[in-house]
Formats: sequence, structure tokens, C-alpha cells
Amino acid sequence: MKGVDGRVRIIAAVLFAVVTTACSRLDILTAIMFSAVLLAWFARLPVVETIKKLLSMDGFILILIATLPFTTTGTHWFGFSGFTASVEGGQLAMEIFLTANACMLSFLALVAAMPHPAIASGLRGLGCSKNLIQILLLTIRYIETLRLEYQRLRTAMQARGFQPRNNLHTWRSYGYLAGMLIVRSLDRADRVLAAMKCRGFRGSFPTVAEDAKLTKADYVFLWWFFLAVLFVVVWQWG
Amino acid sequence: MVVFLGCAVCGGVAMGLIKLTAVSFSYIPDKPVISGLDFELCNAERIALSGANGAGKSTILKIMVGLLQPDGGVVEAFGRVRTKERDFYEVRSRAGLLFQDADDQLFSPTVIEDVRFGPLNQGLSQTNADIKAHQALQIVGLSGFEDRVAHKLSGGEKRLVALATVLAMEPEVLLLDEPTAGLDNKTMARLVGILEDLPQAMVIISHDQNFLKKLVTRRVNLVPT
Amino acid sequence: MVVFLGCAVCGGVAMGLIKLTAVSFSYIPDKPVISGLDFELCNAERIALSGANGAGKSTILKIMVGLLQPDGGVVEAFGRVRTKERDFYEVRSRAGLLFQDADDQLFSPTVIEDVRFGPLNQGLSQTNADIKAHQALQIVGLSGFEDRVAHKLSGGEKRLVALATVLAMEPEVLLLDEPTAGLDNKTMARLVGILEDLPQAMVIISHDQNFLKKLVTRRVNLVPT
Amino acid sequence: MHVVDGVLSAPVLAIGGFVAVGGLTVGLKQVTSEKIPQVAMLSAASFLITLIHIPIGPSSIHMVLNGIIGLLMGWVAFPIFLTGLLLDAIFLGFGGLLSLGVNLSLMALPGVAVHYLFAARLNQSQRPFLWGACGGAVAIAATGLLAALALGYSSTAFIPAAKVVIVSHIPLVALEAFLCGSAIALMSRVKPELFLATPQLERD
Repeated sequence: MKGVDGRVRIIAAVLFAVVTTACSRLDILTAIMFSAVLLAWFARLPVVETIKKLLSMDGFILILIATLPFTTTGTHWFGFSGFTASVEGGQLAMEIFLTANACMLSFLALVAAMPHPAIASGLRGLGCSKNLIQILLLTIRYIETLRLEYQRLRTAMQARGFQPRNNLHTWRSYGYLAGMLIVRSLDRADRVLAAMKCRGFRGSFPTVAEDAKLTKADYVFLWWFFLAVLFVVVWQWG
Repeated sequence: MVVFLGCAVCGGVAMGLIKLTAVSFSYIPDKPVISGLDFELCNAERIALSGANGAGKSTILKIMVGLLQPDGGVVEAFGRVRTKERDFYEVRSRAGLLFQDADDQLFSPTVIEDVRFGPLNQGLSQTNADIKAHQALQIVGLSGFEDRVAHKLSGGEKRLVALATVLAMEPEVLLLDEPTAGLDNKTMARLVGILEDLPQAMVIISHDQNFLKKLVTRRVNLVPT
Repeated sequence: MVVFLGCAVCGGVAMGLIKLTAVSFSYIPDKPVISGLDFELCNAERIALSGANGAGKSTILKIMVGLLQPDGGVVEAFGRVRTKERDFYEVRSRAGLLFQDADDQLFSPTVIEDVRFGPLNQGLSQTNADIKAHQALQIVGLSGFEDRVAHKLSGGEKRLVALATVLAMEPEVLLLDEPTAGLDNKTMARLVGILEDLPQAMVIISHDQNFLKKLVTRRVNLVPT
Repeated sequence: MHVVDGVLSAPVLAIGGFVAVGGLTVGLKQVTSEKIPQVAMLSAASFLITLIHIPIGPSSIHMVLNGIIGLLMGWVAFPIFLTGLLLDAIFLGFGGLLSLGVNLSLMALPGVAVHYLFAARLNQSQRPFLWGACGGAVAIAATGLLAALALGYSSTAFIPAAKVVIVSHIPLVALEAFLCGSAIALMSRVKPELFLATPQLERD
């Protein structure tokens, strides 16, 4: 899957999400989840890191999943101390759980696993605004630089005895830290613009490397993907 | 727990302040920056820490105040072995670290807020923190700079403000990482004057031999591993 | 319009490249950083620009390439008076400025994209820009670094790539702002070797006297206003 | 705010997508090529700042900062938070593709509102902390409210969860107000030129 074009992978990720979200049968969703795991395996996602990411997302929907069985009316499933859970609610919770995890896992495998510049050029190939692509590329470039700047400020605070507590001093210090990071990032923006001007930048980025033609591998991947989607569509609605 | 028994280097007379025993550290596994390092700082000493780039000089200062955890060895400070993050809260209050880049140390809108940040962390009231801050600014000769914007000061002034932020905490030890880098001669002379008058024991990293000659009592040379 | 008539300093024989006459500049009104500055760089000269912190050394380099507009005085470059932003387009192509922080200069995803950014803006075709970029990387001894990612390079490598981005535009003048700051001895020696072999006239800001000794032909000292 | 795929109903997703595309169009129109570095650095900075965890009560939460970005940048908040959300998705695996529009609108629209409400008052004000705090509080409260609405409209079964979202936003509003106030107070001292005029509003 490494050689598959960025545009193809982004389109595939969107298709995957659309079809998965539209599905409601648990057996089909289970099959989709299984294929997402396959995609992750093809993309060689690191196992532990990926599971951590999935779990942290599951944290976001925990409240939803935990409350749904009790707030949905329907056939009695189980109950305790006055609360009754319905089968329908349980099913809905399971549906959301499977959909969210499958969508995310497929996104990680299809899009996030690509090198970052490839994601950007994929988006450009799909007609994304040129300025937006430049913003994305520059942001990715400077995340690590700014993170190190933040880390140094943070270490210096620690060296002066700063311990985060529940008080105004702590919150004010964090506010200043955030404000200072923004100020320093704006200063850096000025310097980067100056550096661009020094290298002849006059308001437009030189366009290089028109997008490569899709290869046979891309078409093979696309056809397999369409077939799988078609299969799911027929299974659910046929 | 190892009990601290005075200083071997200076004959056990002076009190030992910071002692590293067989300390090793690596940023990347199996590529140690420091290995088996023994180091001791005693009362009233001013030690120059020298060695090639990459020999881990800054790393040592960070280990002393617990900003980095050594892979092996023992860190003792002010008579106690320090291992956990909590152990170092007190150390950071008693051993002030001046960073290489003053810009990284100053994050408040005004000079006075930056300088009283340390005292406030030590639990002082706003009024007492202000008093300490004013005193520290006086020591570095920047009285009247209280309401200036630290971010907009010159490089030399920033360095002095950074020193004041450390001094305001009234540390017993000063750890100075390249305090003269990028300073012009006039500011450097001013800094030497200030440091000479300070009573604190010091560990100084610097490439500037003239600067070191004027200050230090002992030199420790690091050999890269 | 003032016509440029050759160089007073070097006796009018060599061609004058950049000339500042009575230039003044202030960031904050009524607090001039520079006032009434005269400066001239001639062919084949390597000038060290020294002065105290806050004396405006970096400011002068920025004025030379039009990144800052002086409050008064005349900037001449390559035989013409330059005033408007448009006038400086050509200057920036012929006088390459190396920034203090290489991170500011390396803004592209990969090294090769960074190095060919300048040549492409000069109007070269993709192929020719690539050739220039490879040549520049060769000069700084980083052939094979084309596809590396800027933020994963070491500090020394970043400085050398930044130099390559400047050299790829084949400037006639190099303006170097603290090129050795933060470099270890090995990289510094490498940088000196590269700069010695370059034919360009240079203006160099540096605190490092050993470095300057090896390179410069003349020194200009700025007195703070 | 990260609503994941599979939760929201099709009409809500469509409205979110529509608002997001509209906001992005207006926002990107204001981004001249000279402004690209500035927008990118703000994207990077705000992404990093949201990773800082701040203790409050027995737990900790992170800053959202859509108030500050809104106050400073107006409609440009849309491209800034789109970049932030993409990075969230790529680096951390948060959010989802289909709910991207909703998530973006939840963050950026309150920012734009805050810009029109407070930016003019903040500029050259003697009380930057006050207006920064107002901006921070209103923006995050609006984000919580919109998130609850998006959930509640998607399905009646989500109404309890929507209520939880609103309740959990109350401490966040207080914290965000104080943090944004402090940050804006710092910025108005250190970089007063940011607040000299109202460039975003003047252009329209």
C-alpha cells in the first residue's frame, strides 16, 4: 500500500467513512471493522501506538456509549437500581462504537500513515486551495521547532520552582506561557517571511512538480476498494 | 539512603553542596553522553566545567536540579540523596540555573513579573515577592527596569534580567550555562563584576577563558565518552 | 538620484558593491539604533562588522537588502540608489543574507526544495534550478542531503544548508549574521574552509575573534548612539 | 472539540460542512500570500497550546484558545483551526473525516463571533485582560453550546450526553476566561502593534 498515490488514499478514506457511517447493521459493521484492521495491517501501523490512539478517542465517546442503553426506550435488556437498559440502546451504542473506531482506523491507515508532504500534495491534487496547502506544509514544518521552544520555556519555569497547582498564580503563568508562545510564533512568522523575500519571494510560490499520473498499482487498489464498497452496499441495502 | 559526609576534594572542612556519584546519562539508548561521572561542589567554590561540545556540560547542570533523570548513579544535593521529581522541588529553590538563552527564561509581560515568578513559586506573598524582586534587580544594576517589557530588551539586558530572576530566589548555588555567550565586552565586564561580588558557590560553563580566569577557583574537565 | 562613483575606502580602483550614506534607523520613534552611518563594501572585501549588543549590526544587514526601510540616508547597491521595495528585488538576488537562526531560513519540507526555492524565484526552469541546488549543496559538502527533512538536521547541518540556499542564487555579496553561533569546533572549521574558498565579497557579524581573524580583510566598529 | 464519525446525523453533518466551507472561503480570501507564514505559525502554536494540560480541581483540562485566535484573526480562524484539526487527526488520531466540517464550525464560528463582539473594544483598550477574558469565555461557552445542539439535533437519544457536554464546559469557561485574559494582557504589553487597529474588520 506504500506506493499508492496520495489522492487515491484520501478519496478511499472519505468513501470508507461515508459508507461506514451510512451502515447500521451490526454484522456488516463488524465486517467493516475487520477490513479496517486489515488496512491497518497493510499500512504497517505500529500496533501499540495505534491502540493508544483508538483508546484515547474512545474516551471522547465513553459518555455517549455508557448512557445510550439507559436513555433509549425499547425491549428490556438488563437493569439495576431503577435504571433499565434497552436492547435497542445497546445496539445503538455498539453501532457508534464500531463506526467511530473503523472510520478512525481506516483514516490512520489510509491517510495519516503517509509522509506529511505526500498528504499535502494529495490534497493539492484533489483541488484544495493552494494557500491552504502552503499553510499546512509550513505548519507541519514548524511544529517541532515551536515545540522545542515551548519545551525550553517550560523547563526554565520548572527550574525556577514552578509546580502546577490549583491557584491563580498557576493559571496566570499558563496564560502568559500561551501568550508568549503566540508572540514568539508571530515573531518567527515575520522572520520566515523576511527569509522568503530574501530568496526572491514576491507573493507567489514557485509551482513545481505537477502531479504524477496514476500508476497501475493505484488502479488495482481503487478497483479492489470499489468492489469492497459495492459489496457492503449490496449487503446492507440490496 | 546514603548519608552525606562532607567533601573529599576540599578535605572535608567545607560543606558539600552538590555531589554526583557515578552518574551516567544518555538521550538516545546506548549512546551515553555522560558515564560514570563523579563531581562535587563545596561551599564557596566556583568551578569551571569545561569540555568539548557534546561532552554533556549543560546536561550535567540539568541533572543537578532534576530536569533530567540520570540512567544511573546518585545525585546528592544539600545533604540529601535526590531521586524523585518531588525531591528536586527544594533543590531548584536552593540551586539557581541560568540557561544559555535568556529568551527561553523570560515569559512574562514585564520584567518585574518575571523576576517575582520564582519567589511566588517558593510560596512568598505578593508583597514579599516584590521586595525580593526589587532587591535582585538592584544587584544586577537594573533598578528602574521593573515595568519594561523583557521581550524588547537588548540581549545583554535580557541576560542580566534572567540572572535577576534566579537571584530573586536567593539560591545558595548558582549554575551558569554560558553566561557570556553573545555578550559585548562592556556587558561582560559588568557581569563579571556582579558575579565576583556574589557569595554563592557556582558551577560555570563557558568557552571564554578570560572570563573564567577572573572568577573560578577550580576547573573540572570533561572527557567525551 | 546620486550616481555611484567607485569606492573611497579602497581608492576608487575596485568596484563599490554596497554603500550606505548617512543612514539612520529607529525601531521606536526618537530612539535611533543607528544614526548617520556611512559604510561601503567593495569588491573582494571581507568586512567584519562589530559593536556592542544593541548597536544595530543585524539591523544594518537588513537595511542593505531592504527588509527594513531607513528613516534617513541613502542606500546604494550594485551601482544604483535603492529606495522602494521593488528596487530591492534585484539586490536580494545579488546579495545573499544568512540569518542568525537557520530555522527561519529553512521553511520547505525537504532540503532540496529549500535550496531550489531561490533559483526558481529567479525565473530558472525546474531542471536548471535543480542543477544550481545540487551545486550549492556540493559546495557546502552536503551532497546526498537532498531529501532530508529540515527539522531533523543537526544545528551545524542546518547552518550549512541555509548557506547553500543562499549560494544557490549565486550572489555577488554574502551578508553573514553570526554564522558561527552555536556551532561546535568541527563544524566551525568546516564553515571557515568553505567561506575561505568562496570568491564573494562579505560582511560578517560575529563575536568570535578567532573566526574573524581567519577571514576578514577589514573591520568596521559600530559605536552605539 | 472532537465529535467522532458515526455519531452525528446526516443533516447536522451537512450543515456543519456548509458552514465550514463558507467560513473557509471567507477566511482564505483574507489570507494574502504575505500572511501565509503568520497563519501557519498561529496554527502550529495553537495546536501545541491545546496539548498543555492545566490542573483544575481534581482533574486537568486543556486550553482551546478559540477566543484568542478569533480576537486576533477573525474569519482566518477557519483555516487556522482546519489546519489544527487536520494535525489532530494525523498526529493524534482525534476527530473524523465526515465530522470535520462540524468540528471546524464548532471551534471557528464562536471565534468569529467573538471577533465581531470584542475585537474593536479590545483594540487600544486600557483593560486588555477584561476583553480577553470575555472573548475566551464567550467563545468556549458557544462552542460547548453548539456541540450540545449538534448532538441533541442528531438524535433524541443523545440529549443526556448533550447535557453532560454543557455541564462539563462550565469549569472550562471559567478557566479559559482567565487564561485568555492573561494571554491577551501579555500580548498587548509585549506586542501592542497587534491591537492598534482592527485590520480584519476594516477590510470588509
